[in-house]
Amino acid sequence: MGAYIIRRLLIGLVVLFFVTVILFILMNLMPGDPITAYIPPEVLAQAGPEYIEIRREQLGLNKPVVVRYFIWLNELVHGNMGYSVQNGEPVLSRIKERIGATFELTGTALLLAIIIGIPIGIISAVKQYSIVDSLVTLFSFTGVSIPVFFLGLGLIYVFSLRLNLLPTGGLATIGAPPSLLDKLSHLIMPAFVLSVANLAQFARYTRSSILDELGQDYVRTARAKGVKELRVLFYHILRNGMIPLITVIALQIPLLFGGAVITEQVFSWPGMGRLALEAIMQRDYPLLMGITTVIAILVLIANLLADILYAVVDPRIRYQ
Amino acid sequence: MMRDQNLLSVKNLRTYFYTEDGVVKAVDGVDFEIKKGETLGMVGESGCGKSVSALSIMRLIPMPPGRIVEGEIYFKGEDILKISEVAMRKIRGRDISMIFQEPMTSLNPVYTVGNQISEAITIHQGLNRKDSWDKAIEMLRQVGIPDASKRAKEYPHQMSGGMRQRVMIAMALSCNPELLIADEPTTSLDVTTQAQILDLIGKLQEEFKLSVLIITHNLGIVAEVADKVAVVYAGKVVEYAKTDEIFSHPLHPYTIGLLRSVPRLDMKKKDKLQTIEGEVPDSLTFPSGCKFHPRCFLCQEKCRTKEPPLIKAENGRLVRCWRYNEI
Amino acid sequence: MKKNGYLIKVENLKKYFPIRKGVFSRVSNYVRAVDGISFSIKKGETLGLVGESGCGKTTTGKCILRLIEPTEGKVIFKDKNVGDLSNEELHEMRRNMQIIFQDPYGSLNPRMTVRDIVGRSLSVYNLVQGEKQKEKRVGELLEVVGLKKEYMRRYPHEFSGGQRQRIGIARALALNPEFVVCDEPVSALDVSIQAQVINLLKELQEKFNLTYLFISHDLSVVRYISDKVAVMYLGKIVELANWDGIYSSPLHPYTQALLSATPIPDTRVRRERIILQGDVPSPINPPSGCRFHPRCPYAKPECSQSEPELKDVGRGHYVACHLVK
Amino acid sequence: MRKREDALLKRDNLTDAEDTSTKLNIFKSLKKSRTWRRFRRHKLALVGATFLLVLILIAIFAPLIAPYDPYAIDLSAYRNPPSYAHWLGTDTAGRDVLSRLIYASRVSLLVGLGAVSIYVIIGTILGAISGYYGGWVDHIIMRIADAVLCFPLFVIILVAVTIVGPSLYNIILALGVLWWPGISRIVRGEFLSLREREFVEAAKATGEHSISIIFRYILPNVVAPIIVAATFGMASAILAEAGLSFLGLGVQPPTPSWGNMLIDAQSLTILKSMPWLWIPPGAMILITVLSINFVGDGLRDAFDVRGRAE
Repeated sequence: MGAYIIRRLLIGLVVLFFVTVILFILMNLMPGDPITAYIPPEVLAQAGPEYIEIRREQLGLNKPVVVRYFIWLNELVHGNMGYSVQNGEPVLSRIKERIGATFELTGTALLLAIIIGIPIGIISAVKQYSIVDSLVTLFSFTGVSIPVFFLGLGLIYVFSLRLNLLPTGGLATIGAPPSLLDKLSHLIMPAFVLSVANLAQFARYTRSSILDELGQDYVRTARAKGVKELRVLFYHILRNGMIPLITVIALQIPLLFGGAVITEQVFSWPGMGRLALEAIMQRDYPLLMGITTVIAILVLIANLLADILYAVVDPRIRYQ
Repeated sequence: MMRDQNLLSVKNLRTYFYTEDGVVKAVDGVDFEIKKGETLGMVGESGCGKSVSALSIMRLIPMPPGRIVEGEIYFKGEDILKISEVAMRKIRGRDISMIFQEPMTSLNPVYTVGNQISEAITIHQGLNRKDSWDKAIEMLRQVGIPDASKRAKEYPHQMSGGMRQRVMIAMALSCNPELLIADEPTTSLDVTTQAQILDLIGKLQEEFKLSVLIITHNLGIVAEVADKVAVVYAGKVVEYAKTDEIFSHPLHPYTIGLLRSVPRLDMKKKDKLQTIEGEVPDSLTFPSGCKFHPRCFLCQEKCRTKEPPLIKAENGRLVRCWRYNEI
Repeated sequence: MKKNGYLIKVENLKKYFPIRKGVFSRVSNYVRAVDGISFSIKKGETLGLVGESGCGKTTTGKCILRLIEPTEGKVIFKDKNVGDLSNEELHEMRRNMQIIFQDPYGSLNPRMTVRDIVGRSLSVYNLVQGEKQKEKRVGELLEVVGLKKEYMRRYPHEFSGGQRQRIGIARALALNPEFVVCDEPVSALDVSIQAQVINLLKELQEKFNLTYLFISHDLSVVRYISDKVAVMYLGKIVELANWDGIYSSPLHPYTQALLSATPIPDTRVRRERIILQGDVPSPINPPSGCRFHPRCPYAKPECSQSEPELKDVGRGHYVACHLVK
Repeated sequence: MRKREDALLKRDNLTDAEDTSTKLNIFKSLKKSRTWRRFRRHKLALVGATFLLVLILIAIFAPLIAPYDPYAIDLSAYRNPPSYAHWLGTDTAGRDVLSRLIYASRVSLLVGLGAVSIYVIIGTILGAISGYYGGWVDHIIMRIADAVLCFPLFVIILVAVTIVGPSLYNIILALGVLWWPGISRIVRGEFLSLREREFVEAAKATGEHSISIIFRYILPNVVAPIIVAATFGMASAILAEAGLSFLGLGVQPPTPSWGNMLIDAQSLTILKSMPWLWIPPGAMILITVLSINFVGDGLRDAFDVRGRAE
């Protein structure tokens, strides 16, 4: 198993290399002078053109592309993602301010998708061709087909504007004393909206995975031993059926961040997604770059964790 | 009267599958009996319904699309098609056990083999975890797995095909069943491993006083292990007799054809293989009348239109052919 | 036909498949699938290659056609070393060497009609001018293997296993080869269909003067169709003799065990059965000395130390065993 | 490893398991050509296909069907509720909502077809090379694919669109160029298993060359999963365009797109009191995407495309 994990780690590093290459290319495609990414704007504003030229030379920005790439990479490794054009703050600190809210939202959404999606997938598979199954199938198709913003607007329309039950957006009620209930009431709608597509995916995937396992020979063996149907399902089938689901969940994480951009916009949720939109509106390229980098690295870490979890659950990998 | 001698008797079993292409009459009239300690060999080609018969006895036919539409299966005098699912579950693994063709896929890949054997013991004998684990190791030893206490902790993918089939046998016999159903138990194994497994089943059969239903397409295996043989063609038993009689004096044209078309080790160079013309029929489009008539060298008008019943021939032998006594 | 009388001669053929392991997928070891085998086949003869799964018999067949590149050794076909051929020469050579596969379902392309499956090679080698001529030839080929020529417009899924195998044979015959590797051609077929295909192969051999390498795990089938039989165990030939020698006087303990383990469908034949102990060892780390020694009932100390040579014991009977003098 | 690859494939190409009984031998003989019959049995797919057909006709004949010019500004008809004259009311600039809705179908279909055609070609070629040749070529292509998949596609498209500037064709191009990893994985997986099949060896033995084997022998066997994946991909592309346009980074007004018709609904007053401005375009996106997904599901059943190799 050790070799397996190290192997996955190395593959992760290779992928990371390509990730940075893609980012670097994007970086260079972006309009504007790359020097702005390395020097704080206030310094930039005061310095004369000679100083900038000197710094440019010092930073090696007039060197060949390959050298520039390594300079950029070196800065990145040291946490320098450049400086926000908007207010001159380092990109990293701007992201730090917002990342908590995004984690809160995406984490809750992922959790909702798992704890609701997987059980309904199981039920749907066990009751194949029943009314419940048809409903789940219909629901999951709708779930993957509905635009996030339309669902969000619809929920705001119903629950906030018509029924007056939930707030239309934000992290918490401004001015009110912080309470868990208030927080939850703000979180529930955006988290649900963000989770719907994943929830539907997980339900469909679980259903098909369980149905696949139901037809396997070992299930027949278990039944031939006299194992009760419930135990066949929860002891024999579930463990096998869930193994591929780990990968599926890990692969949904990037989509989750993507969905967060729209969800945060609809619900005025002050997370990284909205930050990204602000960056676009203001043409704040260093910031946009930083956000993309952080998300890509997070996704990479999630994939690695999934790979390790995989080995823990599946003896065929553990004893390779 | 019959009940006393027969551990299992299957009467007019019919199992159909209702598919989008039509009704597949996988088993369409299968009758046989197994006495205590006896071995019955069920021979037939792919799709003839032999595996479905076995699964019907275990009541493990996936429903839908399958359904046992007719027939009786008496096990120790009781029709097990009529008992509840709960009662049937107690019979499975305890009174009737089954082993399958693919020992790799038939074992759960994510649990150790010891774990899978002790599961059956826990269910039927109510032993605690440790005792059933010890019993599982004892069973592994009995089926000839060296270093049993260590190998019990291994996963199926760490074992060879022959070892896996031994694990399946250990699992099947762990609760002292009276009947073992072996569905092509050696088909996926090599010849020398096949010999080991058949030898093992034979030894354990004496030790455990087992009755065995062995399903195979290999006439050689039947000749070596079975006391009686049921030849199945297109969902029906076409001939049923003692093994010696089948091989020395086959009555049904299909049995005759099969025996003549198999190359044998003890053949002379000049001997020519005779063939059964035509194809194995598709279970959706069975021919009319006798199902074998399009390939039969004895076929007459009557065979084309009217299906023969299972006719009683001499020595209590049964044969499904209008013209068996003309051979 | 040639000066030595052999159509094909295999010398010290080896195929090692690398096993990649560890962090960097380094080659840590090799599967010694075929480990130095030699044999030759005369024109018009059939050599049966028999052994259990994993003994390297299929790999041997594919190495001869260079569908797999051999690691070492020579395959001399019509006085040319197949291993030395350039791509163009190999292309020409393949007109004369064909293969019939085991799996009648996997060996035919499900998206091609029978006409294309059988006729493609005719177009590749420009053996026919135009569609009309091609269809005529495909029709002839189908009739040769016992199928109706109208079938050429159909797709593989419309046929039964036995019919598909006939299509596979027609494809192999399309180029008029001299030599055909039959890789377990009947083992996936129903018992009653096997005999049809075996008889067809025999008929075609006589009709076209074909030379076969017949690979099978089933001794009964091999015995029926072969002039000579080679028994393989763990990548080596342990015994080679004419069809009768192998059966009437097997010399190698493995051959004896294999024979006794093969069931005969007749209750009147009673034999002493030899039950071998244990499993076939892994070809990754084959046992030292004679590869069969850990399972051999007659093993002596020398068997684990030195590897026996395949030696002639007279009348074209070869055996690799220290106990046979 | 095998299982992981399967899982990846399956995610890209969700499959329903067949009846458990497919394991039984007797069903092996039943694999007849029944693609069309199976598709017809899938009621939802038929409904979806019908809807899409109607939508395509509407898009083609939009000028004949739309009651008004979708660009005609009528300030006297400012945000009018539905009426006999304007069935779906008018928008902030007094334009007829129904006419804009009809014209917007062109955008969605164009994005769906355009983006998918581009990435199917890229993905198929890369996947085929990767799967057939294997080795280091495969490693590099797959690692790049992994890297692309690390980015939330939506975010990276946002970045791309900001660089090249938002427009219909840039969106199609961005989606098309960035979305190939999914399909190349599917194609690679199929090639990996098909190249080991005996019919490919047989083709080699009968003298076929690599190019011929790839295109003549293997590719036709991969068409079905590609079509299925492309159908689902079309649905995602339409959703992505709608999202971008909703954020103002997609198709730019005054060109109508279902996504940008919803921009105004971000104001709570419009959301609350003028549902005719946002429900119809939202519903159109939902119904269209749903229909395509149903058709995709129907095709998958019909072609019997399975994620897991047997």
